[in-house]
Amino acid sequence: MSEILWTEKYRPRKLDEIIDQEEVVARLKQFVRERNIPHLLFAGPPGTGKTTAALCLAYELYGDRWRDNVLELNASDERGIQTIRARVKEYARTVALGEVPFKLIILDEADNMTSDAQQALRRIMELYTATARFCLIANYPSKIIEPIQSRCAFFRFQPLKKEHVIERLRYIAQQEGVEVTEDGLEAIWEVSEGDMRRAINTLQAAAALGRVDADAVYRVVGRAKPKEVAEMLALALKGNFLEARRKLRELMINYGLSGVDIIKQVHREIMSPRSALKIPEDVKVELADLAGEIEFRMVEGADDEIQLSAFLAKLALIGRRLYKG
Amino acid sequence: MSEILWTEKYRPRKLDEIIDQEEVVARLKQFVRERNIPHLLFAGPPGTGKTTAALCLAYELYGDRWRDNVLELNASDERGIQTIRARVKEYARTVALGEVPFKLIILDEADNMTSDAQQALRRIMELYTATARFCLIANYPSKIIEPIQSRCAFFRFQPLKKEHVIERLRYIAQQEGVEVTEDGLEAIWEVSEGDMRRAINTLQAAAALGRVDADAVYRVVGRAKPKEVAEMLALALKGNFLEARRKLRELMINYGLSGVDIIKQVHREIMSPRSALKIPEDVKVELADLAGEIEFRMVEGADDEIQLSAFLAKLALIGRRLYKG
Amino acid sequence: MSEILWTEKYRPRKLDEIIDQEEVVARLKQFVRERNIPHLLFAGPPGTGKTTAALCLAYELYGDRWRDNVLELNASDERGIQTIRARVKEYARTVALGEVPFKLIILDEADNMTSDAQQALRRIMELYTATARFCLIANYPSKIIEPIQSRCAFFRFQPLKKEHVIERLRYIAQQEGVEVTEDGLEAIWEVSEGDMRRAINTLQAAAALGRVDADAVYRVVGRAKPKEVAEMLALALKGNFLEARRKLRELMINYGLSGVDIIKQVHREIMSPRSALKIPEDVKVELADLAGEIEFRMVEGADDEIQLSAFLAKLALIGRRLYKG
Amino acid sequence: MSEILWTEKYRPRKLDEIIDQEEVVARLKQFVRERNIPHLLFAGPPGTGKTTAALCLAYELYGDRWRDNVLELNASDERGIQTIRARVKEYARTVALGEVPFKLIILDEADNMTSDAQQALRRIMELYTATARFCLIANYPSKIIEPIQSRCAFFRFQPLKKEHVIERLRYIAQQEGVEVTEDGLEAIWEVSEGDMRRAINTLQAAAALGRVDADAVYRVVGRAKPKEVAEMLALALKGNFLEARRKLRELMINYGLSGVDIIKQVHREIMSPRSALKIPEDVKVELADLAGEIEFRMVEGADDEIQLSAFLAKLALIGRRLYKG
Amino acid sequence: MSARASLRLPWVEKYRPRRLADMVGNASAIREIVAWLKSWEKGIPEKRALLIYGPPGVGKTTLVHVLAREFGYELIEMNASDLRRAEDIRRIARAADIGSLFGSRGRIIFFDEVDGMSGTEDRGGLAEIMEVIKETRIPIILAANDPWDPRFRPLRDLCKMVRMDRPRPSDIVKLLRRICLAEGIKADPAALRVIAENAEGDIRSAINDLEAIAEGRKVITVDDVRHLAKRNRQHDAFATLKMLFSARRCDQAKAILSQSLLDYDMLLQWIHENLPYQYKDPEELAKAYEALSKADMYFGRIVKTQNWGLLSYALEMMTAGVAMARKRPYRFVKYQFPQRILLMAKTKEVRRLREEICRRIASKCHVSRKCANAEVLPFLRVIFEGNPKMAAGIAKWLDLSEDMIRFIVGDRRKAKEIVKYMRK
Repeated sequence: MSEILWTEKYRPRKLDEIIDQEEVVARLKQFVRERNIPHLLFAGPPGTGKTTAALCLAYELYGDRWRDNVLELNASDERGIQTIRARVKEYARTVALGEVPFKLIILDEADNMTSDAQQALRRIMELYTATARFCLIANYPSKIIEPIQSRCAFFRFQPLKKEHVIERLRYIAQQEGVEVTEDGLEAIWEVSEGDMRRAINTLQAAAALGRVDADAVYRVVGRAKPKEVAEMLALALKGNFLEARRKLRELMINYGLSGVDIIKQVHREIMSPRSALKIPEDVKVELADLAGEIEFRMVEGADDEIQLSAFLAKLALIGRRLYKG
Repeated sequence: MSEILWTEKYRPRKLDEIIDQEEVVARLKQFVRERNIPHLLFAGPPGTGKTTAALCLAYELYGDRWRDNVLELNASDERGIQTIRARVKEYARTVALGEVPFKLIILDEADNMTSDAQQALRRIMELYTATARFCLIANYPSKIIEPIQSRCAFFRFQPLKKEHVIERLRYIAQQEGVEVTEDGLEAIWEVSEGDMRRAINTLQAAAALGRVDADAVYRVVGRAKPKEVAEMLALALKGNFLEARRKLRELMINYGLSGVDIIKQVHREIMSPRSALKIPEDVKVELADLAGEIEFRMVEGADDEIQLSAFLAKLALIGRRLYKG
Repeated sequence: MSEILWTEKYRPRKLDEIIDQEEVVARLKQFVRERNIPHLLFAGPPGTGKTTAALCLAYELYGDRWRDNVLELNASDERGIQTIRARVKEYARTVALGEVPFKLIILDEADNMTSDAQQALRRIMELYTATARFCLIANYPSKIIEPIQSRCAFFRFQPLKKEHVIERLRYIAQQEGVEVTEDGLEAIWEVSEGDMRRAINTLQAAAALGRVDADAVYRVVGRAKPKEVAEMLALALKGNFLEARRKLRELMINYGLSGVDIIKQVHREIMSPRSALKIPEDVKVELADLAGEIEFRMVEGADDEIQLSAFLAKLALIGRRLYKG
Repeated sequence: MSEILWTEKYRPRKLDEIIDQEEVVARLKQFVRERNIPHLLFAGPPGTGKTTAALCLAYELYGDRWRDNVLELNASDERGIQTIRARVKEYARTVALGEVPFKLIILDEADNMTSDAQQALRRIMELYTATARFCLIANYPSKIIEPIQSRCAFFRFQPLKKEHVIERLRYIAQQEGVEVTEDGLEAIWEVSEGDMRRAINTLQAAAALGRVDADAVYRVVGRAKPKEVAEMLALALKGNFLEARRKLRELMINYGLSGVDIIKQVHREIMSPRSALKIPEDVKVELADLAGEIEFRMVEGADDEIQLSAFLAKLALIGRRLYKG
Repeated sequence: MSARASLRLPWVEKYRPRRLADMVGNASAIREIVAWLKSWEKGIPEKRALLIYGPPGVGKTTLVHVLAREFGYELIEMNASDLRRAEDIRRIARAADIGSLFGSRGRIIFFDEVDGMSGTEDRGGLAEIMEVIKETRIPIILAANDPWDPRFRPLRDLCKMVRMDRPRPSDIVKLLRRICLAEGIKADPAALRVIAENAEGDIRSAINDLEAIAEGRKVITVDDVRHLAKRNRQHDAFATLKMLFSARRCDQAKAILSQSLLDYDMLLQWIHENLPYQYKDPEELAKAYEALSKADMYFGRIVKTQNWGLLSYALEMMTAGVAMARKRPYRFVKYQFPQRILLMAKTKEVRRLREEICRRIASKCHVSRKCANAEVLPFLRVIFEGNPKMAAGIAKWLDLSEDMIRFIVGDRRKAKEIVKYMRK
C-alpha cells in the first residue's frame, strides 16, 4: 500500500479519465483544442470531479508550465473579496507564459461568497478578462448571482453512478493490494453519498485497519465523527448542564468545529434511528425545530458558544419534562 | 439550430408584432405617426415586451438610423447616477440625426435606482428635455418617484396569455427544427410564469439537450420535477422523516438546488391545484405559514440542510395529527 | 396642460398665501418688517410648506434681488460638508446686495447630515454670522444637534387640513382644465397623507391619464383599490385560503405591486376606520403584529410570494379560530 | 441672550468651581501646589467635568502661559499612530516654558484611539517624562490598553447630583435673563441624564423658544413628554389598540418624531423605574426585547408605521395575557 | 541630574531599579536571562535572541536596562514610539554593526514592545527583525506582553523565551516601604498592602498610586487609600456578578453597567460562565440563557449593521434579562473566572497546530481548510491510530512535524512509532 492520500494519488490527470461527466469533458476538450476558453462555472454535488476537471483542463492547456499559469483560490479560505482582489491583481499583472495567451484562476466554493462580494468579483472578472480566465466552482449554482452566471459558460456535473464509483474503488483497492468485500464496497457507497472523495478516504482509512468489509467501514465512520455530540446531548437531557457545556467546549475548541457543524451533527444524532438517546418521536421533532431556531440565532448573533449553551439549557428543561414528568 | 440567443433572433421588429399589448401598441403607433413623443414610462411584469416595445418604437421612429439616435442604459448596471449623468450628457450634446428632432434614451430597470438617484435623474430629464426623450422601464411603477411619474406618459404592460406564449414557443421550435412535446410546453409555461424572455431562454437551453419534454425543461432550469417534491412532502407527512430527508438530499444534490430553491418549489407544490398531493386545505394553510418562516431564516443565511430538516420534522408532526389523530 | 411641474407653478410667492401655518407666518412677517432675522430652523412633516416659506421669506426680504442674495443647498445632494463649506465660503465672502445687510442660505434636508457634518456646519454658522443667515429645513428636528438648535429660532409646521388641501387641488384642476371627481380628490388625500407636494404631483400624474377619479389615482401611485384588498383579506379570514391567494396574485400582477406595497396597503386597510371589513379589534391586533413580521421578512429579501402566502395562511388560521371555534 | 455657546461661556476656569468631584479636585489641587503631576487618566460618564478639570489644572499650573505649555488633542484631531510618533513625540521632547518644568498633553476621548496609536504612546510617556506629562480622558477606561493604565494615576469622575446640576442651570438662566419653570428644570435633568454639557445645551436651545418649561424642553430635544408616551403604552396594554395607535400618530406628527425616536422613548419609558405604568419587572424585559426587535426592523428599512403598529399590537397581546389571563 | 529635575521626576522613574539587586520578584527568570547573556562571552549561543514576555509593569524594560548597565553593554533600543518598518530595523542593525566579528562587542539591540508593531505602519518590520536575528553576532533582546499571536510563531522559534510573572503583593509592599522611607513618609503597612493588592502585580501602577496618594502628605493611613480607584478586574467581577444576580428590579441589574470596570464583552463572558452556578433550577437557567441568547443576537446585529443604537437592548437583555430569570431567593455562590478564556489561552498551541495541519492538507488536496478539517482530518485520525506505517508515509507527504503527528493520533507513544517509520 502506498502512503500518500489516495484521493490525490488517484486523482485523474487527464480530462478523459474523469468519470461520468461525458458531456462536460467533451466540451472542455473542445476548448483545449481551440486553445481558448471563456469564463467557466462548474456546478454540481461535492465529490463529482469539479476541481479535478479544472485541474485537468489546466494540465492539458498549459502542459508542464501549468503551475506558472494557474492560480488556485478557495473562497471560504480567503478573507473577503479584498484579499481575492489583491491576489488576482498581483497574479494577473504578469503575462501568461507559453502559447496560451491567458492565465487560469480557479475559484473554489464560489457560492460561499456573499452577493456583495460576488458583485465585486464580477467587476474583477471584467477587469482582467484580457489576461485571465476564471473557473468558478460551486455546489449550488443558484447562489451565484445572475450577472456572473451570464458571463460564464455553465457546466453541470452529474451525480456519479454507483457502479462507476464502486468500479473505481475496486481498481484502487487492487492497485494498493487491499482486500475488499462486496458488502464493504456497498457500505462505502452508502456512507459516502455519491461523494468520490469521501468514498476514497473511507476506503483508505478502512484499509489502514486491515480487510475492508462492511464492519470495518462502519467502524471507520463511527471513529471519524466525534462521539462527544451524543454524550453532550445525553448529559443535557439528563439535566447535567455543566458537564454538557464542558463537552460543548471540547467540541468547539479541541475539534475546531463551528457552531453550525455542531448543530448539524446534533440534528443527525437526534433524528438517527440508531441513536442511543431513545427520544420519543414528538420530542425529536421539537428538538429538530429548536435546533433550527438556534442555528438561525447563530447566524444573527455573534457568539456560537452562548447560543449553543442556550440550546443545552432548553434541552435540560425538556429532559426534565421527559424523564421526571 | 442557430447559435445566437433566440430571444434576440425572434424579438419583434415592429410594434404590430408585439403580443397581447394592444392598447399600448395603439398609443405608441400614434406617437410614431406624429413623429413626437413625450417622456415614457413602461411598467409591467418581466418578459411582457417592455424593452421590445421601446426598441420597436425606435426602429419605427428612426428607421435605419436608429442606432445613431438611441442610447440604451441599464440602471442596475451603470454604476450610479454619476455614470448615467456623464453618459447622457455626452450623448445628448450632439444633435439628433434625421428627421426626428430628438434622441431616445432607454433606461431599463429604472425602479432599481435609489430615490436619491431618481431625484438626480429627474433633473437630468429636465435639463435635456429639448434634445432627448427618456423611456423608463420598470417592473414596479410604485418605486418610481412621483415627480418623474408626473412627467411621463404611463404605459402598463399586461401579463401574457398562456395560449399566446405557447403558440410563440411552438413557432420558434418549428423554425429551429426542434422537437417539443406538449408536456414540455406546459412545463416551460409553468416555470416561466408569463415571462416570454424566460420562456424562450428555457426553450433554447432545453433544446440544446435534444428533445424538449418536461424532464429536459426541469433539468435546464435547475428545478426538481414537481412529482419528486410531492413525493418528499408525502413521505414527511406520512411520518417517514428519514426517508423524506434522504429524498431532500437527493433533490439538493441531483439538481444542485439550494434551500431557498427547494422551499420555493415546496411552496409551489403546496399551492398547485394540479399537485399529486391530496392535502386538505387547512393543512396547506399550516404548511404555507411554516414555509414562510423557514424561507426567511434561510434568506438570513441560516444553513439550508438544518432548516429544511426542521421543516420536514414539523411536517411529520402535522402528518401524524392528520392521519393518526 | 402645461409641461412644467405644477408644484412649482402653483407654489405660493407670498407668505400670506401659505396654507395652515398662521403662527409661523405671523412670526416670519415680523422679521420681514424688521429687516432682520436670526438663524432659522423649520421643522415639520413633508409637504407642509417649509421650503415654500423659506423662499417666500426671501422674496419678501430681498424683492427682485432675491436671486443675488439667496443660496439654496440640499444637504443630501451636496457631497458632504466639504462642498457645503466651500460653497458657503465662496458665497458669504461677497457682500449682500441691497438694503438687507446679510444673505440667506437655505439648507434643505438638514436632518440628513451626519452629526459630524453638523458639528462642522455649526462652526460655519458661527464664522459667517455677520454676513449670512441660515435657514435649516428638517423633517425631524431631533436629528439636529443641540448646539445648532440653540443657535436657531425654531418654527414648527403643522400638518395640513384635509379641506384646505382639497380646496387647493380643486383650484389647480380648474386652472389646468382638468376634470376631477369627488372620489378622485378623496383618493388623492388618502394617498398623499397631508403632503401637499405629493398631492399635487399625484394630481398631475393622474391628469396625464385623462379624467382624475379614484381609479386613475390608485393607478398612478401603483396601489390597489382598497376594496380589492379588503376582498382578499375577507376571503382569507373566511378560511378560503386558495381563493385569497389567487386574488393576491391578481393584485400583484395587475397593479404591478411589490410585496411590500401590498403589505402596506393591507396594513392601511386593517387600520382604516372606513374599511368594509368588519374585523373585531382584537383580531386587528393580531393582524397588525403579523403584518410587521411579514413586512420585515420581505425587507430582508425574503420571497414576496412565499411570505404573502404565509401571511394569508395565518389569516386563515385566525379566521378559523374566530368563526368556527 | 449671548450668541456664544453657554457650555463654553460658563465652563469653570478654576478647579474649585468644578461640581461634585471633591475627591478628584482635592488631589489635583495638591498637584498644583507641589507643581508636580504624574501622568493622569480621567475616567467617567460624559459631561461630568473631565475635560474641564484637565483645562482648569492647566490654567492653575501654568497661569497665563498655559497656551504655550498645553497640547490638546481631541477626537476630531488626527491621532493615528503617525501623529503620535511624529507630532506628539516632537512636542513632548521640547522643553517647557516657564517655571513648571514639563508640558501637559491632554488627549481627550483617548478610548477612541486605535490600539496601535496607544502602543506608540506608552514608551513616549516614559522616555519624555522629564519634559512632558499626559492627561488621558476616557468614557470607557477599559478601552485604554493596560500598559498605559499602569503608567497613570487613575481618577474616576462621579455622576453629578441632580440638585447641583439644577442649581447650576438656574444660575445660568438667571445670568442670561431666561425664565425657567420648575418642571422645565426637571425635564432638562431627565433628558440630560447627568451630563452637564448636554443639560446646558438643552437649556440654551429651549431658551431660544422663549420661556423654558417642560414643553419647550421636550420640543427641542425632539421627544414626546414621558407622560404622553406612558399614556399610549397604557392604552395598548389595556387592549385599547386603536386608541393607542391614534395616540401614536399624534405623537409622531405633533413632535415630529421618527419611528426610531418613538421606539427609543418607549424603551426609556418601559425601563424607567419612575414610570407611571407599573409594569412587572419580568414583563419589562419582554417589552424591551420587543422594542429592540422593532427598532432593528426599522433600522433595516422596514416601514415605521407598520412596525410601530406591530409593536402596539404585541403590547395589546401581552396586556391581554397579563390583565385578563 | 540636577536636584530640581530629580525632584520633579515621577517616582516610577526616580526609583526605577539601577542594579539587579533592586529588581522585585522574578528571581529565577532573571537568573535564566543572566545566564543567557553571560553565555555570549563564550561565543554565539544557539538562540541568538531572547524574548522576555509577561504582563505590563513587571519590569521587563527595566530589567534590560539594568542588565546593560551591570554588564557594561551599550543598549540600542527601539520601541513602539519609533517607526519600525523594514528599513528602520535594518538601519538600527547597521548602526549596531551586528555582523562585525570584533568591533561590535559590548552592544545589545533591544526591541521593546514587539507586540505593539503596527500591521500597516510598520510593514515588513517583523520579518526584518527575524532576518537580523539570523545574522547577528551580538545579543538581541525582545520584550512583549503577548507573544502568542500567530504572526509571532516563526519569531518564537528563533528566540529563547523567558516569562516574567507578576510579583507577589508582599514583594511590592517591601518596595513601597523602601520608597516611603526614602521620601520620609510614614505609611501604615495595611495601607501599603491595599495599594499592593490593588495593583495586581503591576509594580509601576503600585508606585504611581502611592505617589498620587502621597502627594502633599507625610502620613498615609488606610483611610487615605479608601478612594483608590480600582484597576482590579477580578474582584470587580465578583462584586458585579453578585449585584447582578441579586437584583430584583431591572434598573438595579442595569446599574452594574456603569459601576463595573469590565468591558461588555468580558462581562458577557463572566455572566455566561456563571449562569449554571447561580441558576440550578432548569427553568431559571433556560430563561436566563434565553435572555443571553437574545443579547448575543443584538450584538451580532450591531456588528453586521454597525448600528450602535441597538447596544442598549443588548446590554439590557444581558443584565436585566438575566437577572429577571430568577424566581427563587438569591443565594451566594463562588463565581468562576470565564473558563473559556483560560481554555482558549491553554489551547492556543493546539488550535494553531490544527490550523497548520489543515493548511497543509488544503494545499495538497485542493480543498478549503474548513473542508480539510471536516472531511479529511477525521480519516487521517483513523489511519494514524490504526496504521503507523501508512501514517508515516502520509505524514512525510504532508510534511507534518512531530507535534502535528502527536496532535493527530493524540498519543505520544503512537506518535513516536510513526516518527520511527518516517526515519526509515
